Amino acid sequence: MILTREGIAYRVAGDLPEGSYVNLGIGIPSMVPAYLSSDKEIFIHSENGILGVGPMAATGEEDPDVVDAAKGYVTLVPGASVFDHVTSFTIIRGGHLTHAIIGAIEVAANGDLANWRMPGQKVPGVGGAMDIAFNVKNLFVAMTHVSNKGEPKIVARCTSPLTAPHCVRRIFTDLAVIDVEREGLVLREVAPGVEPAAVQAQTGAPLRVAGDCREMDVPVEFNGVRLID
Amino acid sequence: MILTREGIAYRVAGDLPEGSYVNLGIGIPSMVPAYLSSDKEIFIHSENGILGVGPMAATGEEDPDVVDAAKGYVTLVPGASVFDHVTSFTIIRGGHLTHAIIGAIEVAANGDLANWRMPGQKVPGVGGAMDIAFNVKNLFVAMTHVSNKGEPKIVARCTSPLTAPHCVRRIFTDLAVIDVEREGLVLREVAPGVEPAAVQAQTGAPLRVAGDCREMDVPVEFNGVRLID
Amino acid sequence: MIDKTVANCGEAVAQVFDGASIMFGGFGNPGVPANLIEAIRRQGTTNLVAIHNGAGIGDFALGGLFQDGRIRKLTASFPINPGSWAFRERYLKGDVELELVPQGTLVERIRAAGAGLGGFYTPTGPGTELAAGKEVRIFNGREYVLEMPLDADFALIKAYRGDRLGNLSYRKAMRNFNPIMATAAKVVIVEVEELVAVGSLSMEEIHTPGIFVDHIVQINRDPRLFDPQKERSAS
Amino acid sequence: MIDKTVANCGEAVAQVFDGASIMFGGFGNPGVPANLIEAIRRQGTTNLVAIHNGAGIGDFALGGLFQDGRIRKLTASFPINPGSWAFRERYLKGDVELELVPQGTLVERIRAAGAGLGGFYTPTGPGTELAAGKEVRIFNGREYVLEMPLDADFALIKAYRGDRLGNLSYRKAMRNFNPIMATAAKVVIVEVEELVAVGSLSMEEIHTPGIFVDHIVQINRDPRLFDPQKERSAS
Repeated sequence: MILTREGIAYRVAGDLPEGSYVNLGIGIPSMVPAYLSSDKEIFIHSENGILGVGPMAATGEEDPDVVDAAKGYVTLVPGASVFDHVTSFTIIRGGHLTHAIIGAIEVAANGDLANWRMPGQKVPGVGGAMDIAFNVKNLFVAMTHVSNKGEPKIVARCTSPLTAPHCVRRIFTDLAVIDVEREGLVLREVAPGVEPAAVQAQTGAPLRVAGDCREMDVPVEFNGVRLID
Repeated sequence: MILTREGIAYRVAGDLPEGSYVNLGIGIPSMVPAYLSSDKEIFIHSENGILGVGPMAATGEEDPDVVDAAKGYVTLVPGASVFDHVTSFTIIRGGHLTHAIIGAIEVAANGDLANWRMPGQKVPGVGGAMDIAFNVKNLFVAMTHVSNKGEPKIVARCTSPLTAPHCVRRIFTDLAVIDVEREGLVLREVAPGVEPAAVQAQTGAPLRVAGDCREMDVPVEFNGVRLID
Repeated sequence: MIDKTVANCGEAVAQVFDGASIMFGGFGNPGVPANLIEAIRRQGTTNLVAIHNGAGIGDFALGGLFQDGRIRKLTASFPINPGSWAFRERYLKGDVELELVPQGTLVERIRAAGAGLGGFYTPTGPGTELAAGKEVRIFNGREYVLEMPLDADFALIKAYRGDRLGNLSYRKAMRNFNPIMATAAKVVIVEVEELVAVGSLSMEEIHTPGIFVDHIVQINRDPRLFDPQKERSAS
Repeated sequence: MIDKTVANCGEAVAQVFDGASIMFGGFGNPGVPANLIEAIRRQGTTNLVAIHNGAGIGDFALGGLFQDGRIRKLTASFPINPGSWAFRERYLKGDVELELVPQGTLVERIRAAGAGLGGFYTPTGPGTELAAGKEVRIFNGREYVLEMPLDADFALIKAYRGDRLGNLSYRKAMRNFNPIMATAAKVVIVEVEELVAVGSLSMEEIHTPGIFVDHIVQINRDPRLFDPQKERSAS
């Protein structure tokens, strides 16, 4: 059994303690807030100058001056603040965020991240990805374990252009939770019923299985959403 | 006849056009606003984050949160804005002020300014003087022509530590208005009844007398204040 | 009396010349000076160098300038919004040069120009292709890239409220690049939704002091800038 | 629930240790966190490295720390206010080291630390004794000095209003160094005149977002900080 995209987001949410200040990338990372426990106060940062992004605005209730970094119309939570781009990147570059969660094209065994330019992509765009990858303390990757073509996205060495070297701390996929440590990748958790060897088989770099490697604590369903398939 | 300190301030005020954004040093420069025509809108900048400094606050009407760079309790004019030190020095260093008016210990013929450390001064302090001297387009010096000891303050070469090299545009004294030009000092105006030769006699560097050198347009008295002695 | 107001957008941008470099404020739609940009489009100005986070959306405002072939170079961080098809077409045809800059470096370069700095060392980029050819220097064991100031002939920005002195206040997330671009261009032109009397902006809510502003014009919010349903169906 | 409030100044500064580097906000009296500083004085912390624009005024707050011999080094731009006699005496006795920095360079160095930059080139200083021994580099024909970031273990700052999340709003000219110091220290401790409920600060009036703040304490304005008549007669 493997996690759905929602399941990955659920698992990531469990790693964010109260008081976290978190920047979220597009895709799976953007789904994390739906799974944050309402008794944990956590502030979501958006590059365009918001601290305290809330859920997407309901249809008809969009505020023309409130979008997130993905340009979607969002709401703001109580206690949210707004600021200019200088302050927003002071927050990022100055290391003030506690976490960032981003997608990846590839992650290498040494923590190198490639997520800004697909092979063959003709028009490049980087946005705030490099500032985040170079400067946020706890950089978490949330992604499917393998590509659409079934190829490992966790690799010995990235072939796509790097976003930043040695930056990823932890990888959350539909199969596993993997830490990037000085000696290499450490398998910490596996999806329910998945053997470490099966994770290794879909991974392009050697995994050391942690002594306390365990099954992820993710329910099959949450609020009617399927988390495990 | 020579100008009083108030007279120098009056003469400087005449050089500030409507729409000027001006930083004022302590001493004679701080007296300039009293002589600005009320039909000219001019904004006074203070290093500590004010654009739109007004007159000193009346006794008993001081606002504890409104001081100027000299730490005096001042008022704010309509349309004043307040900001942090970063923005305040963006304004100074970025060249956004139109004028700054400061005092000097010495000004050299090449425009070098010394105004932050007196000879023999044991405890140094520089404040915003260097940022202003290095970066404001029209840097005006307002000072007495000679020191308390009667020595020229306009010199061939500064002997006190420099605030900035080649920065002064125009010098206003109790005797004269002198421009710093590429070729050296040019005497533009003299105090009423003062001969150019008398100005030269009290100046430590050669003056070229401008073809249209004239008497300063300063009245003997203004609002009951003596401008010329 | 200082009066920086101008009657309409056409007058506000009349001095923008062919070949000018222009900073455009905004991120997504919020804070985009769409009315000023449309005025530039109407007056036919061309051969422009644009500085903006993205590359415009749709066939309107900055997107429209790309569609009309008026821009020869773009400095941006994220010109790949799905709505930026006008830029995309021009870029793929080779009509537009692109200088791609990480978003934090883009804003910091603009800030350096506005604050009079000669350059700065940022930790973002060493070892990536966006730092290729740039000076890398180590401070306290960490690598930094030397980045240079980025200024422009004009900045076109948008604010919520403003007065005749150029004091500006922004609403919520429309602030983004606007205040910093206001510091970094020779001529700064602002569109505001409300022109208010001097003294009616709270001193603590003025985000851009008037000293940074040259011209200010009151506009109506263009409905093409806010159509969540259409945007939703397009993405 | 995030709650950064602490009951009193003593508790707020309890973690400040001997030998710590501390940024002190304020300029003149406005924005000086006098109650926090007095709490440090009471708890006896010593051997401190201070970063402040001036050197304190009178025998109170920062002036008091100098009087009591608690500060071994000061980084400042203008330590020569007539009221800074406590610093002056210590400095002339050789008890305090002074690093003198132009005011704009001081604030920019603090900003560089808060914004994660490795250093920057400022046009202020080349050819003067304050740039002696520093790297000078020419960009576009102009000389610039390389200046390095300045951080600290603690920042003690003051704001007007704040909430339990650490969001802060400053009144008039009390802002000065406070917002930027809040970005540049490991631990940021704030005194506010009013602690307000979350959501009651206007979003456009929050000058320091809570992310920069660690501890916040509500104080009463100390009358010793505001006595215009006494100050007038002293100068």
